[in-house]
Amino acid sequence: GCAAPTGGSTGTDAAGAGSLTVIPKSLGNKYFEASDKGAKAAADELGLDFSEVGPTSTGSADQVPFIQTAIQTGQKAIAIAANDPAAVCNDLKAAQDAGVKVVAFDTDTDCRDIFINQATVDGIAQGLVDLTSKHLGTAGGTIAILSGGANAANLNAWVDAMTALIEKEHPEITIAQVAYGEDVDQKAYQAAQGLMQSIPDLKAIIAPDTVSVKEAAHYLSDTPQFQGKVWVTGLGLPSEMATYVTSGVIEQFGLWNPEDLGYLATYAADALTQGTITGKEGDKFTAGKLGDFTVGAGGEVVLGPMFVFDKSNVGDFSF
Amino acid sequence: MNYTALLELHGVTKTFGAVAALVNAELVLKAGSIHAVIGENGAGKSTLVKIIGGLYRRDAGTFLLDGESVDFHNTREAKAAGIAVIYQEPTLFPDLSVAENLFVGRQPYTRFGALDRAKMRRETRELTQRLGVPIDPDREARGLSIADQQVVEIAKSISVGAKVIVMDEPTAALSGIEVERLMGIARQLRDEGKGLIFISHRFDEVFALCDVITVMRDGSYVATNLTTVTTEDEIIHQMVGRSVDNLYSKQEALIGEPVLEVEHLTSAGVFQDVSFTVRSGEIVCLAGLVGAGRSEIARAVFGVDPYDSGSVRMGGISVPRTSPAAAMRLGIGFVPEDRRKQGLAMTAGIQSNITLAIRHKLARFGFIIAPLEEPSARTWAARLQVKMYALDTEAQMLSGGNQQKVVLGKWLATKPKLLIVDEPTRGIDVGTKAEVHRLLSELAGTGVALLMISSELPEVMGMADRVLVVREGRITAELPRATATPQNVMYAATHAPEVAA
Amino acid sequence: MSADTATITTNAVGHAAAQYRRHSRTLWRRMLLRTETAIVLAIILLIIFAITTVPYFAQPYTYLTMILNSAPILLMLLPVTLIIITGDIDLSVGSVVGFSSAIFGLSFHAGIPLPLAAGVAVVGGGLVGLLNGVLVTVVGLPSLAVTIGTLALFRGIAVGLLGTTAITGFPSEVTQFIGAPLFVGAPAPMVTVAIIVVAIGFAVVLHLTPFGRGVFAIGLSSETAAFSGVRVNRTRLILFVLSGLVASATGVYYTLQYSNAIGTNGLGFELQVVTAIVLGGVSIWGGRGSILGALAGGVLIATLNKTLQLAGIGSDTISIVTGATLIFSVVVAGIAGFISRRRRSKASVIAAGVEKHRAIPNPKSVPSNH
Amino acid sequence: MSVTHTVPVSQGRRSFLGRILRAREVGLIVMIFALVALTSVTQPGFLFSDGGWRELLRQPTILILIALGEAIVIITRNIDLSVGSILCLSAYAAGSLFSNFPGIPIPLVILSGILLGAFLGLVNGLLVAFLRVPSLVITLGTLYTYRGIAILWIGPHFIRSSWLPDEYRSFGTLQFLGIPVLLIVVAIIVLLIGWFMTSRRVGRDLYALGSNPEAATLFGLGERRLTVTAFVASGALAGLGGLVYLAIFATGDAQVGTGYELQAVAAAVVGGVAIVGGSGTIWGVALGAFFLATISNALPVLGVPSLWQQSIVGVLIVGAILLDRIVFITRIRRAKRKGTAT
Ligand SMILES: Nc1ncnc2c1ncn2[C@@H]1O[C@H](COP(=O)(O)OP(=O)(O)OP(=O)(O)O)[C@@H](O)[C@H]1O
Ligand SMILES: Nc1ncnc2c1ncn2[C@@H]1O[C@H](COP(=O)(O)OP(=O)(O)OP(=O)(O)O)[C@@H](O)[C@H]1O
Ligand SMILES: [Mg+2]
Ligand SMILES: [Mg+2]
Repeated sequence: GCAAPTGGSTGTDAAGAGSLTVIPKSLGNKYFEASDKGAKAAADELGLDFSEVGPTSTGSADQVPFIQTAIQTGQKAIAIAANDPAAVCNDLKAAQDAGVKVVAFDTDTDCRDIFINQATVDGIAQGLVDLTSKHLGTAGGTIAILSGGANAANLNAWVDAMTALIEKEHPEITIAQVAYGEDVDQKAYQAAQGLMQSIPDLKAIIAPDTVSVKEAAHYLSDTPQFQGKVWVTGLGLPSEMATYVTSGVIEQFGLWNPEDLGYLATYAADALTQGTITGKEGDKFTAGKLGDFTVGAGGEVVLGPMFVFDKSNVGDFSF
Repeated sequence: MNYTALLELHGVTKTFGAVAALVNAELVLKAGSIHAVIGENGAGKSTLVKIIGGLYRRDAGTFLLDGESVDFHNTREAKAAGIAVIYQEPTLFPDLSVAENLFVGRQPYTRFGALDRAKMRRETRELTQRLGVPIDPDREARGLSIADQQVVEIAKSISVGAKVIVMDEPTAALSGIEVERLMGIARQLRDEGKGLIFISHRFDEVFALCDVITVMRDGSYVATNLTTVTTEDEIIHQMVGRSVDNLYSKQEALIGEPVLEVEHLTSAGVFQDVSFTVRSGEIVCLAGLVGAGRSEIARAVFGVDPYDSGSVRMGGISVPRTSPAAAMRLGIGFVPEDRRKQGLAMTAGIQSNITLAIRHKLARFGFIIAPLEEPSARTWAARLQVKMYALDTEAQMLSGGNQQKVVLGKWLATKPKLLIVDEPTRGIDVGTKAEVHRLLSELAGTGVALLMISSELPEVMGMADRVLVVREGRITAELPRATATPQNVMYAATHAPEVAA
Repeated sequence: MSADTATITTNAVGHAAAQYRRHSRTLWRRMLLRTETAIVLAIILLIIFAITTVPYFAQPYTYLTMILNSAPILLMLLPVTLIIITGDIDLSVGSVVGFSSAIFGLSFHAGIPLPLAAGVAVVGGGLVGLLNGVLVTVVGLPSLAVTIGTLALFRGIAVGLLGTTAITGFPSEVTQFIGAPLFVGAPAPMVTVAIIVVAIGFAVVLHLTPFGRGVFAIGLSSETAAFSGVRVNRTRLILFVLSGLVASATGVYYTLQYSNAIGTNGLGFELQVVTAIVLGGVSIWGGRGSILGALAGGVLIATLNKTLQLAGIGSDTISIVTGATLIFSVVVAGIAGFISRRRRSKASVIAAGVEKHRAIPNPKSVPSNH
Repeated sequence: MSVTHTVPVSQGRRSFLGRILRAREVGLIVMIFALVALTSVTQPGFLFSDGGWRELLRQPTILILIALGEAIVIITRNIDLSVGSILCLSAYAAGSLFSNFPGIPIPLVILSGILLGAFLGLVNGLLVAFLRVPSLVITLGTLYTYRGIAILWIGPHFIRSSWLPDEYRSFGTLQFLGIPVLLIVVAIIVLLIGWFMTSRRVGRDLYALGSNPEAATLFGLGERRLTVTAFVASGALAGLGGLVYLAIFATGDAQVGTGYELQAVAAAVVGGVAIVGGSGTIWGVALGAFFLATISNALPVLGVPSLWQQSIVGVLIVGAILLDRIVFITRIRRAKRKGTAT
């Protein structure tokens, strides 16, 4: 599915309808494969020359060569989900200097024209905390957060926002620990195990990344003793979570449609290259089937509120 | 034919690329006999052995076993045909037990399909006992003395029921008693009707043990002689093409000031209270049995091994402990006993080997460039008449004797004031041996002090100005040249010190 | 003193000396039939191919970014090459980059001036190199095992120290200077100078000094080296410290280049470094290899990456190509050896005597330094 | 890599040597018990709860399997860096068999996974044995190549737990007399391989080859056949590891098993396999792998902050090798002193 060699053609008719390179955090990542699928669909609708390239690992500078390539091959736009926003900044700046429009999606960076945010940081934090507090009720209790990579900027932002929110609005809830599953199934599984076993009276785990929430659910479904005691929610892919939701181990989790995220990023990139928008607050553009969007403060476009999945709808999604 | 030889080789040729290791080799081995193959270093003896053992395949010629033509593709086929080879380097597996080494590849199984360790242990004990050297079957082969390793190899060949047993320089690393023991075993095997091929550079052994002697030169067959009717001179003549008149060309040298002074050197469990002096122009020999600790003393003096107490001085200056570099700066050179592991980098060229010990001296402003090092390498290779093709020939391509010359060259190039030579002629042919002796003697003539370790009594007698006999880590006798007879030396080497004072 | 060995008489010295050739193979064979030449040739051919078939490859920007991207590997492989030549290995270099990045970032964050912070990080790298060295030489543990352990340890310390914080905000004059071309339009960035200087330094040390002779000797046979006055353990210890120093300097460079100190900087670099070195013909068993070869190995991988990236090919294929190149390089050498062994054994006998000592590769050259 | 292992001349008899070897394994067992005890005292649930007990026993199975294969290869004086990539390919292959051929017999899938691993190991083995190139180089190459193939092949897909038949998924949690069936299976494999390596000719030949390759050639042990055997075994065990991974995690993408190669080497070394080949026991390796896996299992339970866990793993790996070495040296010293006294 990845690495369609677009070489020669990309270069030669880059001057045409427009060209877009999408750089996900890494190849082979389910979430980004879904967003790339949406991006590809949008590019087809728009007649853009589309390529999706990226590293196989998530090292901080691993995406840099692909930005350089995009600059050189005269791409009109880059849509990137940065592993390390700071590390790619210099090269993104160089891209902007070379006239390439830069769209950040999933994770923001300082060096971009526009940021396609799946949901606002506060929106996500609010959504996850609301799900949890509703479950815990007024009694509250001890919870833990199981995040992904310790350096993932977007995850850290969400974790911070959730912490702040809980401190401010939910004195009945205490966060015992923030653990990291490092995007690796086995580590996330062990981390979930660690949290459930080491924190007495643990009431809930919020896992704001797809690997962590899946493995937390997985551990829970393997371990009946914690079922009904520890409540797990987070941001997960419905295709991965379906089993646990149907079996009742998990009640609710949130996400947006990653395909829509890619789709929107592509329309935004096109609008930028067409000159329809410049990325300043108040700019408006239409993103195909998703409808109209307005650029918000700080050049941010928000896809929409977090979508909550449960037994009733989890089977309806393919990503 | 009603009488066929056990093994016959005719016109056997083997080339390695452009190297002709064997040109026209002949060998006829009869059952119940011990057949010596001798020749200069590089004459092709080991190559012949490897063909017999199935390690190499001959390029041309006939190879008959029991009158049948054979062509082994690997050592297993040769073994199956009843040929056992004991190579120049013992080839045990250090991590396996002695018993396992004896049975590698043909371990017996119990009814349950597991190794029958009890049987292996039993048979190993029986075999080694029969050879007169009981070895614990369960100990690791690592750390066995060379002699014991040799015994294990022989036990291995007996236990597979080999009818042809080939020994490539089995005695090179053994001392008198061990050689005697080995010869006893060999005779026993011969009397059992086996055919033995025995390779050695030591004439006394060959004449004492063998029935027939085949001589080779430059890869070709020269002659086969019956031991009873030939003489040492005749054999040497056949080997070298001329006669070697003086094997120990001891020159008179002016013995001067003490160069090396060793006092009360002790290393717990290895040697105790060793004191001696070596003067300029003097050749001092450390004699004794293998395992007496002579090499350890030498290594401690040079600084490769640590010692617990005592002192070493060179020309009055104290030599720091465990620093060969410092010892070299003070003028000590050391030709170690194991040239393959300690003397040479086998896969490096001759030039790099010769210049390794003088790399600091070769440097100009701290840098070495090839043109600077070539002359030293060339000069020393030529002085010692190393048989080689080019200066970058890998050391492992040379025959044993030539390797030894390279090691000597490497240390002579450092222009030492004291040269320690540990078994300098081990595995070296007569011609070269005389050459090495002449060289050492000349070196002494120029005022170099020499500390020599040798397990060959004639060499000790022939070369030493003074003999120090070492027994179980102590110097038990100091014999000036005049009184150092083989009897005296052997007595001191085998008896408690109070007798030999 | 009296040991004037020149007075030893030997028959026909001049004659015999003249008989020895300097080299057993002709000049062109020696020059052409070696890994370094093959790799350099491969780089040239690849560049020619890429220039003619891959759009935009000819631009200076290509080379500028190629060097920038591979600079950390090219720097780190220099001391590791020496370590591999002694027969050891250092797998902890990637983690040392992360470690130094953490120290550097935290020092800078604490308000220490940039150069001083860099100094602190480099010294820290030297110390962790020393730790590796001590475990390997003084304690006598196998370097592979030790550095697999410290690979986890140093990375763990880096990640632990920095946690979720990423320290950014390094002065932009510095970060921009590092990525800038040598002069306007130059196909090489500033760091090229550093790479060249450090590489020449290591090449001179390895190939032209007594110390370098010792390094090779240790790899060929550490016992023989010890018996020849090489301070084996001291040399190995020095190399591990050097490796720590260079890796941590690389960590500082890397942090500045990407203006970000995080604990995962340099993750996985160790295998890239080893790959480049081995591709460059340095024997993993020790005793053989050159700085030129190792650098060329690194450059070949960088060029391959650049070509494939510009051709729009993703990392999945690039990783297959990298692996295949590595296997191919040794397989070709293996097959060449096999063929020449076959061919030579069929060739006619030239002559006995001196001629017969022509060197041929030993068919069973099992690593001798175990 | 040369390791100047100056193994002191052992004076002794089997009992002495045996004691050293046993000390290694006893040491590991003690360390494992200490770790488990420490963790259970702080968090009784680590041992005394269904989930804790099960994870304690089943988590290490994957690492044990690949470490066994790695150990066999290291014993022959080689190294296999491609095990992680092989594990990934095998896990995904099995997963996609289940998804593409619903109702396919489970044993057939297991066999296919093992065979795929064995085949990839065979490629390694043939390259190493016939071209006489260092295994580190070849398997470093196949580490990249196999991983690249995995990413190219698997791409956006991942194994969904719904692909797997329930029977297969239940393997992961199934228990027999309170012991995870996975562990029982792996223990049987450990016993079989251990028995094979100590009590069958080929096993001993593998040790012999690593102990002295030159002698093995002279001896006609068939080094090529043995080398290939070792790599095939390693590949097959990595393949099996992939299947166990699938049973435990019921998921898998192109990044599964990344970095396992170094863990496997570490486990083998901690378990007492000399990196220069020729020595080490299968029991030791199994314990070494169990120890390492238990560390990463126990640290989160102990409540060690995620971010500091890796450095503790590093300290423990280095510490285990160091401790082992110190024990070895002091024992040799003591024995030597005894030897000189008499
Ligand atoms: N594998 C090889 N490759 C190239 N040359 C070889 C090889 N084996 C032997 N030779 C050469 O063949 C010749 C014969 O060597 P061989 O080892 O048979 O001599 P030798 O009679 O056993 O000598 P020594 O008494 O020193 O052991 C030597 O010149 C040697 O360099
Ligand atoms: N390579 C070796 N492997 C195992 N044991 C050895 C080895 N070399 C020597 N030994 C043993 O070490 C002890 C001391 O040997 P050392 O070499 O000091 O004796 P030596 O008197 O110098 O004899 P040599 O005549 O061999 O030089 C002996 O028991 C000997 O068998
Ligand atoms: Mg020979
Ligand atoms: Mg000795």
